[in-house]
Amino acid sequence: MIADAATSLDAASTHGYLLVLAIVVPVGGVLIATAVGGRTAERTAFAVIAAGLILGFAILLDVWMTSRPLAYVLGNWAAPLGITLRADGISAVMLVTTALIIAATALYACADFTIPRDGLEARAPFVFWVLLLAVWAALNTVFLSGDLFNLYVALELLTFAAVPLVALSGRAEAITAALRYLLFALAGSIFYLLGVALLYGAYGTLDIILLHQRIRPELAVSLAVAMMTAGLLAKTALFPLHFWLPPAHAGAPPAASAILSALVVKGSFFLIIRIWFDVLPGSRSLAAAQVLGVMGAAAILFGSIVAFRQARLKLLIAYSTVAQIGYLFLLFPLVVGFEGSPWSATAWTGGWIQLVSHAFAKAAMFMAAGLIAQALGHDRIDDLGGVARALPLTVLAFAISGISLMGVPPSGGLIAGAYVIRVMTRMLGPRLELPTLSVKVDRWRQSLPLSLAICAMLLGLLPLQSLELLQVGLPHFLGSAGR
Amino acid sequence: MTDATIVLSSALALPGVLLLLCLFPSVRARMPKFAVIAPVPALAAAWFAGRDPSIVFATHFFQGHLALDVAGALLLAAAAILWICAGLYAATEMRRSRNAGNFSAWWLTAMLGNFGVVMSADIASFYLFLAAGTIGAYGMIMHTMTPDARRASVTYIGFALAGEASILIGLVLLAAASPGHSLLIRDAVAGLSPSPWRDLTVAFLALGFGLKIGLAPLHIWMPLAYTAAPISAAAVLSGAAVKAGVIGLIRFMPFDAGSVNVGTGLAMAGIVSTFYGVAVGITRANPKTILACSSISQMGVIATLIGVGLATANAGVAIAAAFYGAHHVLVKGGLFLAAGIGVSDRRNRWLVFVPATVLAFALAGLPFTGGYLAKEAVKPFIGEGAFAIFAALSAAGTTLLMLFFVTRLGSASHDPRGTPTASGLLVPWLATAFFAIAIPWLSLSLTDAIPISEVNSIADLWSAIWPILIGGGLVALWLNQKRQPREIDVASAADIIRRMMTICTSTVERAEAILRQWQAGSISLLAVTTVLIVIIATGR
Amino acid sequence: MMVALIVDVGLAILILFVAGWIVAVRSTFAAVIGFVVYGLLLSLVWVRLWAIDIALTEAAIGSGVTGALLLRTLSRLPVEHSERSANGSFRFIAGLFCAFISLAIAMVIVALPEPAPTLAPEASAGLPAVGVGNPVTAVLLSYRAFDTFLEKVVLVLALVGCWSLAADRDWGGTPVLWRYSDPDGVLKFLAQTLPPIGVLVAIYMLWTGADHPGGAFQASAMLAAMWMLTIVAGLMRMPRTNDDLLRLTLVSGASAFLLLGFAGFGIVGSFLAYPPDYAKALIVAVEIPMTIAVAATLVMLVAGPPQRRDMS
Amino acid sequence: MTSATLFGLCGAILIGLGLFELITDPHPLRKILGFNLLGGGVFLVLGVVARRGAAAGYLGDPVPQALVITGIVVAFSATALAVALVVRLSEVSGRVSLAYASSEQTDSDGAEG
Amino acid sequence: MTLLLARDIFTIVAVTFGAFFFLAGTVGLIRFPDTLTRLHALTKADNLGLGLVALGLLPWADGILALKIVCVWVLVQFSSSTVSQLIARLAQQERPQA
Repeated sequence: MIADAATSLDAASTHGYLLVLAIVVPVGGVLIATAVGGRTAERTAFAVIAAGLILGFAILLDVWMTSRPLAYVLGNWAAPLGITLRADGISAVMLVTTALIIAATALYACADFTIPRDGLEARAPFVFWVLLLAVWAALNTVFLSGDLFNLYVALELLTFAAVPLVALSGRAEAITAALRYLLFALAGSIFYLLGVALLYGAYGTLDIILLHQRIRPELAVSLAVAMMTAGLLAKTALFPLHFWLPPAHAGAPPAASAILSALVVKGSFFLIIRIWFDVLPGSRSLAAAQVLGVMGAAAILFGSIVAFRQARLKLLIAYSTVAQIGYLFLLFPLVVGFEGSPWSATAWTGGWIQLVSHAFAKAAMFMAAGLIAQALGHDRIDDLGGVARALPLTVLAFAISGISLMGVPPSGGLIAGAYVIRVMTRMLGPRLELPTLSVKVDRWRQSLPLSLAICAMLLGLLPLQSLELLQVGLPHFLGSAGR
Repeated sequence: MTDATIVLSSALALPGVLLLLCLFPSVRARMPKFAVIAPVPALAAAWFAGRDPSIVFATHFFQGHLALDVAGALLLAAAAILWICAGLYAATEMRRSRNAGNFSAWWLTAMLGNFGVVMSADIASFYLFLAAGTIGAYGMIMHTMTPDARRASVTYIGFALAGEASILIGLVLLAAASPGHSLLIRDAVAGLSPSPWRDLTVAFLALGFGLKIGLAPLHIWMPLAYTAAPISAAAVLSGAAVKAGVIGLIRFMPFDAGSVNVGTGLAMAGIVSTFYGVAVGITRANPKTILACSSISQMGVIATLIGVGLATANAGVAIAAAFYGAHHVLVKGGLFLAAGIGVSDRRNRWLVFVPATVLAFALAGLPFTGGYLAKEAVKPFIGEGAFAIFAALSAAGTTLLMLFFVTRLGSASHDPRGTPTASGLLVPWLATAFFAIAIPWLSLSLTDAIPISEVNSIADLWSAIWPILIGGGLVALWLNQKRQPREIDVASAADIIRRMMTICTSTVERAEAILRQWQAGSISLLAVTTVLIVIIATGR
Repeated sequence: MMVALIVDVGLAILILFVAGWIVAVRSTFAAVIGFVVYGLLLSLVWVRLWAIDIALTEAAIGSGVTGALLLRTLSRLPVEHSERSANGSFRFIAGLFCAFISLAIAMVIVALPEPAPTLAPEASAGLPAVGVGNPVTAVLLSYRAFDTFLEKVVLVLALVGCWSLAADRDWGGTPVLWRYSDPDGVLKFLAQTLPPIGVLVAIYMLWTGADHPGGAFQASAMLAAMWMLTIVAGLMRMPRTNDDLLRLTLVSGASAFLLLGFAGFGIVGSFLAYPPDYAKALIVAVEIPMTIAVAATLVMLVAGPPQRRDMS
Repeated sequence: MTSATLFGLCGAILIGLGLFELITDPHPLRKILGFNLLGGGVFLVLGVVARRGAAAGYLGDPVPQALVITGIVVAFSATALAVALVVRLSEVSGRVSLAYASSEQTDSDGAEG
Repeated sequence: MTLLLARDIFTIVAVTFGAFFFLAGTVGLIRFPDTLTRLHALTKADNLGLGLVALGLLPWADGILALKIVCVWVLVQFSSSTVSQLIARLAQQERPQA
């Protein structure tokens, strides 16, 4: 962003209004769906999704073509007084990723959450569709906003949208999980808000670019960054702050789990990246980055082993999320450690590819697990024998996404993939008689997770050096290789 | 796209395509037959490369490179032939199995990994194929789902994970030191010498690959796995798949720069396991177990060879090791097939006995067999001075072990009602035996890259024969004293591993049970916050 | 000045005492009462910090509505709960960490830069363009209107989340506030007398908020209180949660913002920008539905998820 | 020592107290109270920042003041949602506790909060 | 002059008495045995205490402000009387023998 701070501060870019629309359209969807309810909720959702996909790709294209960040000054009140929306490379990528996954999830979910034709509004569908749009609006705000307090509101929006999704099933465990999630997330966001307050107290602005220009290494900044990072870590569920995640993600309906695991945790992670690489000046604390890296490594080891030992498929996937979150944080020591060298650019790109690929793969896994559970009436891993014959496409989707989780070389390889292998051997395992299917799962529904999984796989094969897009509008902390 | 590109990528493409076809149950059922032809392109590739050692194919396989040098071509050719023959054998063997389809899915995965490892020229794809090979092997070992098979597969995967981890660390260090972060193995290894972590890198890699080839004391998984796996699987695993470790050592050890410490260590481990294999083998009853122990011993020889080369910075050992390994591929694979057929069928017992005996002697280096050439090839490196004794003793030990194996082969199956052996089993075995003898000569005539002194003076012959005679004498003595060889106790060894694994996983789980509580989670939030505050505040 | 400082010290000590009491006291009911007191004292602090708007908001929402909500909850929870409180060593360690964090924050606060950075000049410079006299209102509804807009959405979401906890069969039913039936209608009398005055006060707050302390939140809190009073007294019925009018009311605040934003697109050429000459009119025009919407949301949030039993 | 700084320190202590309550008290409702204490402290810090920023004829910087108002409303929404969860939990499971009852994710200590 | 002095004295006296009633009310709230008597003490504090304080402040306030002060007092009267009614009935339901 610093590269052209001046321009993005003064005037909005020509297509800046796209950013507003990207946030406002889902919000409008939420309002309409809430106001009218009934079948309208579902219809609104799909209308919004169509529009949102177009917007996302439009923004991506603009950033790619101009290779300059988009900016929009809300209400003509420029920072520091007003709020500026900005889209740099990573925001654009995240926007598109989110749009795609939300769309796939919606298609997947309309079998579970369709509202009966008699139009009488039911609880679960109404809540799901409204909150799906709300999650989207919140995420887009997180990706686009350039103002720290506005980001706080966006975070809370995200939390309030995610927590009811966790509790949607209404079972006691789900509600307990949701309550834990809410309380912990609230603590996290209050930490973040404290950091915001201190930064404003020290520099009198909340705008990311202005902060980057004014900020100096001093006690206030250290404390603020520490509090914000810690709070966001709690929301991202990095080991050892992950305790709320597995029950919450495993207890939700599959469509909701896909959103939560693939996207929601990424929101707070994105914010950590913003703070570390956009707000902080060049001299980042390598020691702190290494601490994050160590926690990440611990998360990989821990999450993988616990996942390997799980008895239920959804819990296994949830724990693999814990492990995968660990991978994301390896980015910090690598990028900061190699700062200025080509390696840091590679690490940066690799980290983002890993993030996006994991988003697709994890969504696919939860969808596949949901189909399997729906078909078999259970998701006990030991009794999955022969399901490969019953639901070939679904199992294929699970396999591919599993490979793309473990196989993005040189990631943890078998260490991370042991649990995938275990599940696959069960699924392909010997079973003379076909498992009795309680529900018939039609083919196009199976193809949704498959397509997501294939996206994840292809992402894993992208060459690491070739993506300048991911570095559009970043401060020059990366090495020359990628630029 | 050059024809080289086509050949090399088709060598991987065909198994890959067949593997994808396995997704369709109808095709999967018939896959064992199709799987036979899967290695043919690989054989062609090896032929092309072997004919003119100067050319090196290179192609873009996604982001990876493929290449084939002479060493690779030797191993690839031998492996491909073994995969074909064993594939034929498997087609017959699996006729009775209820899920042959799954077996051949694993089979193809392992094959893909095996070929890929030999041909991949960059770190990323090498690691990918290594993992694929391990997964495939895991599946094949587990295939019968008997308790022993499960235990063996668990043990195998446990060790494999450890090996993978060590290799991965090594590879990451290697890539980090690589100039201009090129992922080509050649550049990375060449650029390793200035790196501060050179010995560390090499040590990690050597440890990992040493585990893959079952060096003592990292060998525990080997007898279990090969004993539990189906015959055809055991044949390809012990013959071809295990060579992934060999090729790894050949490719990744910096012979030009050399590394005295690691080299010495590797050689020591090699010597130990050379004799350990024999010592354990002659106490076992099950022919398959004996063969597995012989594999430990043979891999020990190769490890010694490479260790010496690494210690003395002698790049020549690479090709020698490949040659020795290529011979071992076919011999060991063939002997496993023989062990599978057994001599129960009186009519064609000699069809098993005689070739098996020949192969046994070949492994010990009997003149005019391929084994003789193999021994000759390694002689320049571990043939002089103190190593001469080692070579002789190892040959004697091999003889002892292999003759013992042949006797077990006879005694193992003295059931009066001998069922006639299906020709579907017999033909592959005979073919393998033939190639085992022929391939070394063939390859020698094809390429002059293999440094073998063209001498068959009496002295040389004698130096090759007397250890065999000693070995024969020893086996006579050994068989005279009537002590009952033990069945291998899979349980004991496997349970040690399993207990180790369960201990560590269950500790992790206990930790998780604590961390899952609100108290622990929230206190760790406070702790993380405090740590971050302190570090960032002091670090600035 | 000295006297003022002494008063402040006393106030600070009092607040800390109440807070400590909330933490220490055994009965949850007592803690909730303590929290209401805490809120009131906090609004005094806001007065001392010359933030009258915040003081009003804190007293109305932070203390008043939250207190009502918590008391309501207590009456719904089972009185006895077998909770073994956390063990001593854990409390000790946690206490140490908390103390450390407080200490760090205190150090930073003492070391905050002098002169303090401020946006007050910019804010006052912008006032003429906004047309209101109260800078806080200007920030809320013009400079940082986007925050306020999103925060309206947050309220709606909180309500949806709260409703989502109803049982499936209760969906679309009616939430239940207290119902108090009194024979000689004292409460009814109050509920008939007070609301007109309350609504008047609310309107006054809303109008004066443009130029003096006060504004939408305070007004909506007042409205909410009045509405609850009438409902509790049985003068009005709680609306059904699937009632169209209610739904429209709930989203009207955020929707008004949205429309205004697009109007800004059209007229001034920027989202959420006001045409300079009749900016104040627009702001008040947005505040009216916003106030009503927030009031309705507050009542609904206090009332909790819909139910179908009772139906008095 | 100005009164602004004084209340700032007061806010710092309130943050500590609220955090302590939020973490140590097993009863969910008390945790919610703790969260509100904590929030009050943070808002106080923000208010102190505002007060110190008095300029241009105003007795405080209006921007942080507006932030506090927004924050108070958000905190109230959070409280309402959390409280609704607690009530629902007690209706469904008859317990008011953060410990899991189900066999799947049972915490090793039953009544842990 | 004397008028001003008289106003000061009046205010001081009234506010002081108001404060005294508040004090007394609080003491009663703490010391009295049962709900009803406590209620009695409390209402005294509200009515007289607040009333006197408001009365004492009136002379200092000009028109609209004075009106506001009176409004405050009246509203408090309304609510406190109602609330004390309700509490009293509650107390009676709990202890019918009282």
